Amino acid sequence: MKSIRNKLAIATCTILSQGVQQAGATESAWTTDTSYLYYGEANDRVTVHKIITRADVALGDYDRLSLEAVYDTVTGATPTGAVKSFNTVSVTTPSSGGNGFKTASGSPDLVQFDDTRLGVNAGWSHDYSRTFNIQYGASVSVERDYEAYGGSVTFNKETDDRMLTFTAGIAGSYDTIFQSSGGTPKPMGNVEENNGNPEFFGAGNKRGYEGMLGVSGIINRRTVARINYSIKTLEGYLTDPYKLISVTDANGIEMERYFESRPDSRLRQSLYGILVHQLDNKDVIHLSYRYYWDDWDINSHTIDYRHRRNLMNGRFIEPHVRLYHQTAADFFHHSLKYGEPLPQYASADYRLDEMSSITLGAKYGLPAWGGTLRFRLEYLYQSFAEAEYDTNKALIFQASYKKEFD
Amino acid sequence: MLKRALCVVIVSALLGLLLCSSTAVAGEKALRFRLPGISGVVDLAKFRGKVVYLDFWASWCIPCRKSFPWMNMLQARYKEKGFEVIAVSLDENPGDATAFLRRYPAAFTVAFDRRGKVAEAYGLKVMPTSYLIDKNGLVTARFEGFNSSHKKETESAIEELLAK
Amino acid sequence: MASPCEILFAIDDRAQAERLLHLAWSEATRIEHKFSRYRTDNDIYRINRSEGNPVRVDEETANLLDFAQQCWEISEGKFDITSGVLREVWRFDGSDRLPSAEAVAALLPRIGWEKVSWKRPLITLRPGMEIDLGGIGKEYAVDRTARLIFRELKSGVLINYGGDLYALGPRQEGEPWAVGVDDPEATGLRQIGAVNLSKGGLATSGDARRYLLKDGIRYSHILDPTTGWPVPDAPRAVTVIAETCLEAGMLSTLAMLQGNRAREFLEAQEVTFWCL
Amino acid sequence: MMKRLKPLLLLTIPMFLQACAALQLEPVKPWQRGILAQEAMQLDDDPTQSFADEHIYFSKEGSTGGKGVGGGGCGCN
Repeated sequence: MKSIRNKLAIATCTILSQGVQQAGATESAWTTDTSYLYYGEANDRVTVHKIITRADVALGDYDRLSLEAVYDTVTGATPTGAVKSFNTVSVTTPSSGGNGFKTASGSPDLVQFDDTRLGVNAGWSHDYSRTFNIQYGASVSVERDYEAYGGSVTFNKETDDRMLTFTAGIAGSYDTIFQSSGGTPKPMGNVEENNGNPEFFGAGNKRGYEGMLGVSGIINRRTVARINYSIKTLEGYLTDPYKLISVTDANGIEMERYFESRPDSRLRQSLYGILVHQLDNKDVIHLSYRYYWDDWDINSHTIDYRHRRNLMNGRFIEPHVRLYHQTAADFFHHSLKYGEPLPQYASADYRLDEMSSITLGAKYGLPAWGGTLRFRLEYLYQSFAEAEYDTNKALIFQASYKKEFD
Repeated sequence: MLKRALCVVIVSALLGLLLCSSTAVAGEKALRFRLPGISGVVDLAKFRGKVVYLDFWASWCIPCRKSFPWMNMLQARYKEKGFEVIAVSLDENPGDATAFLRRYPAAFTVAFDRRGKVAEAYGLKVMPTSYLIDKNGLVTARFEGFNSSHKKETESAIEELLAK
Repeated sequence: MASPCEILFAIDDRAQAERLLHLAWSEATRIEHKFSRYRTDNDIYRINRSEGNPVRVDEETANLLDFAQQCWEISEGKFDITSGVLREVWRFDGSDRLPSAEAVAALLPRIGWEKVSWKRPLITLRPGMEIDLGGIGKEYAVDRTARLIFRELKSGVLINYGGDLYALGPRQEGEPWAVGVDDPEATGLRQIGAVNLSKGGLATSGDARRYLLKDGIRYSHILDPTTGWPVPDAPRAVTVIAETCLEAGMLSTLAMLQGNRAREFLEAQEVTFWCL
Repeated sequence: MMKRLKPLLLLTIPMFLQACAALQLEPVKPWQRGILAQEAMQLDDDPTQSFADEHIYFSKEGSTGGKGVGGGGCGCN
């Protein structure tokens, strides 16, 4: 007897796929991705728990909305820039207690802190034609001692054969910076002046303007590449209100301690290239390089390499290496010399020092419950040329779950 | 069904393509082709006298998934009136196409153009692209991409051609 | 729909649950009102009273008529939505009152989809003919309602309208739904099978209580539209599991129409089934 | 450590060469983009991971940016 099942399946599939008109119903396809990230530094320094959730929805044929929310809790101790000190002079706290920073007495080189951050990014992308698309973005991030607002517009134009995409983007940001007590210290102000009541001003503001030009293209059936040039100017209060710098004698013993001071403008530029290629054995590599330079004299090289190998049943493993090197900012000093006049700008922030860092890790992905589950474990090692704390080691773990809905 | 499709695809190497000029433009004659299909050779010339919706698709093309139930509906709705859907798979690996067809069954004619020769001749720019061909074998419309506005537009165009 | 209806899904929020139940209920009643042949305010009524005039139908009715036509083609005329007029002479009340051969023969000119002119969106019936979408409507309602509710849920839903059911997605814990298949007497006391469903439809055709008995011959209520007589040796009941409820329902109906070849037919379809 | 990283950076040169060998340009027709359509082949194939990474390195290094415009800043330490 012959099978009619296929014909019947087609007939039922046809009738059931017909929508009966419903008020307000639009065709939408959702993608959601939720992720937990742990970042933990060795020696009880910074610990971060981060939850990220993203949702992306197609509205009709030409629009996509995306929403990304991130919630962080950060606790631990971070280097202030001051040298390790053996005198037990009571230390003025850069914050007024409670939340935010607290210096443990006798160890001004590290401060305890805790903070939470909530950030939201919203995006809207609209196809104006088959080959022209604009993405609009807005972001807000709020912490106890920092607020950031930003907006961006990115234009994407494809060539008619869709081999090349030209991208131009502009963005602006407005950040407000303050200590958790509400103010910012006087740059290069002595921490202990006025009997431990250094001068404080109101919140600092930072404005950023950014432009980007990029081109991405299909190289061949298995390769795509992208090159970007970005330029960003920042102006306003660019100093870190919690960072300190010590003035030491010839023996390296701390004599005085100052709040750091950075220039009130910064021009950052970068060239970024990425290549994605499928090898003959179907492994996929992501290789990217960035050259960055700014007018604080920091320039850096970053190489990032991921190698994805597909395993059975939709699982994959992806080792990852990232190498980074930067030069120091021209006003970076380990400490200042006692007896010499104070410079206008000085910072002992380890992030402005000459540094090399390496990240090694791997990601494992598998299908689960109709979506994809990914686990990632990485080790970050940073080494600094002069900073008081000359290394930083951290473990990164991330678990993410992504699912798509019709 | 799968085995047959694979056999047919292998035999396809032996079949010649009858292609004439370069790009298919509305108003011009639809380029003739002969391709292996799921149930035997698909020869566009044999559809002369019918209104044909010629669709180029691939298993990895996401909008194509949405188009299949709709094309099944078109076929069911207008077949009696002298209408046919021909869906040409451009998958390089026909196994991908047959796996797709198991998930999204097709009630219409399916052909395989694994080397993309016909797509090339039709000058495809977008996946999916479809052509509406009238009873005399003339291309009357070309649709790029697949979306909801496309559905209405196409259906009224088909009805118009069938009424002629 | 004159049969117990059951909708199972897991949800924390009572208000949301009530909203979904209301959604299901309104969809089921919408379909029932639209396609019932007992009502006088729908397309089916207008078609059945059209006296040979064309009737314009809406999109959804047209889709169902297309589907009915495809089933008629697939079954080579055995499934026919015009066969309802046979009820005028056949009453399956367990008695021995068979209609006369003449009475049955007199009905045959009023039966047969091939006599219907169906040119979407216009349908024209010959005077005296009637259509009945009852053989499709319930399963269609089950599938549609399940899909409607599933869109609003994180976990799956199971809809059971009088034994025709459709499971879309597993239960909350990822467990499949456990479905028992009753014996054809539908006493609820004895189960002849059990199955775990995560996604799929199950439907039963046949009703052991609806038959005629004369001279030791049992006449089932499954009527062959080409002869007007009950299909000989039809199984008492056929239960099928397929992709959707509509597909399962159609397979079980078509199996019944095969008479003594029902089992053979079902085996060729490579589906899970119970045939008694 | 600084000294030891330099040879590592040098080691990446063959990798780049291999990548450049892949850079044989050829036109790719719309129907030949099956491989390129795979999720793993997207320039940013895991936005959640790159978002997290950008935040980590933004707060631990002196340089940032390059991939696009926008996104929120923070006073991270």
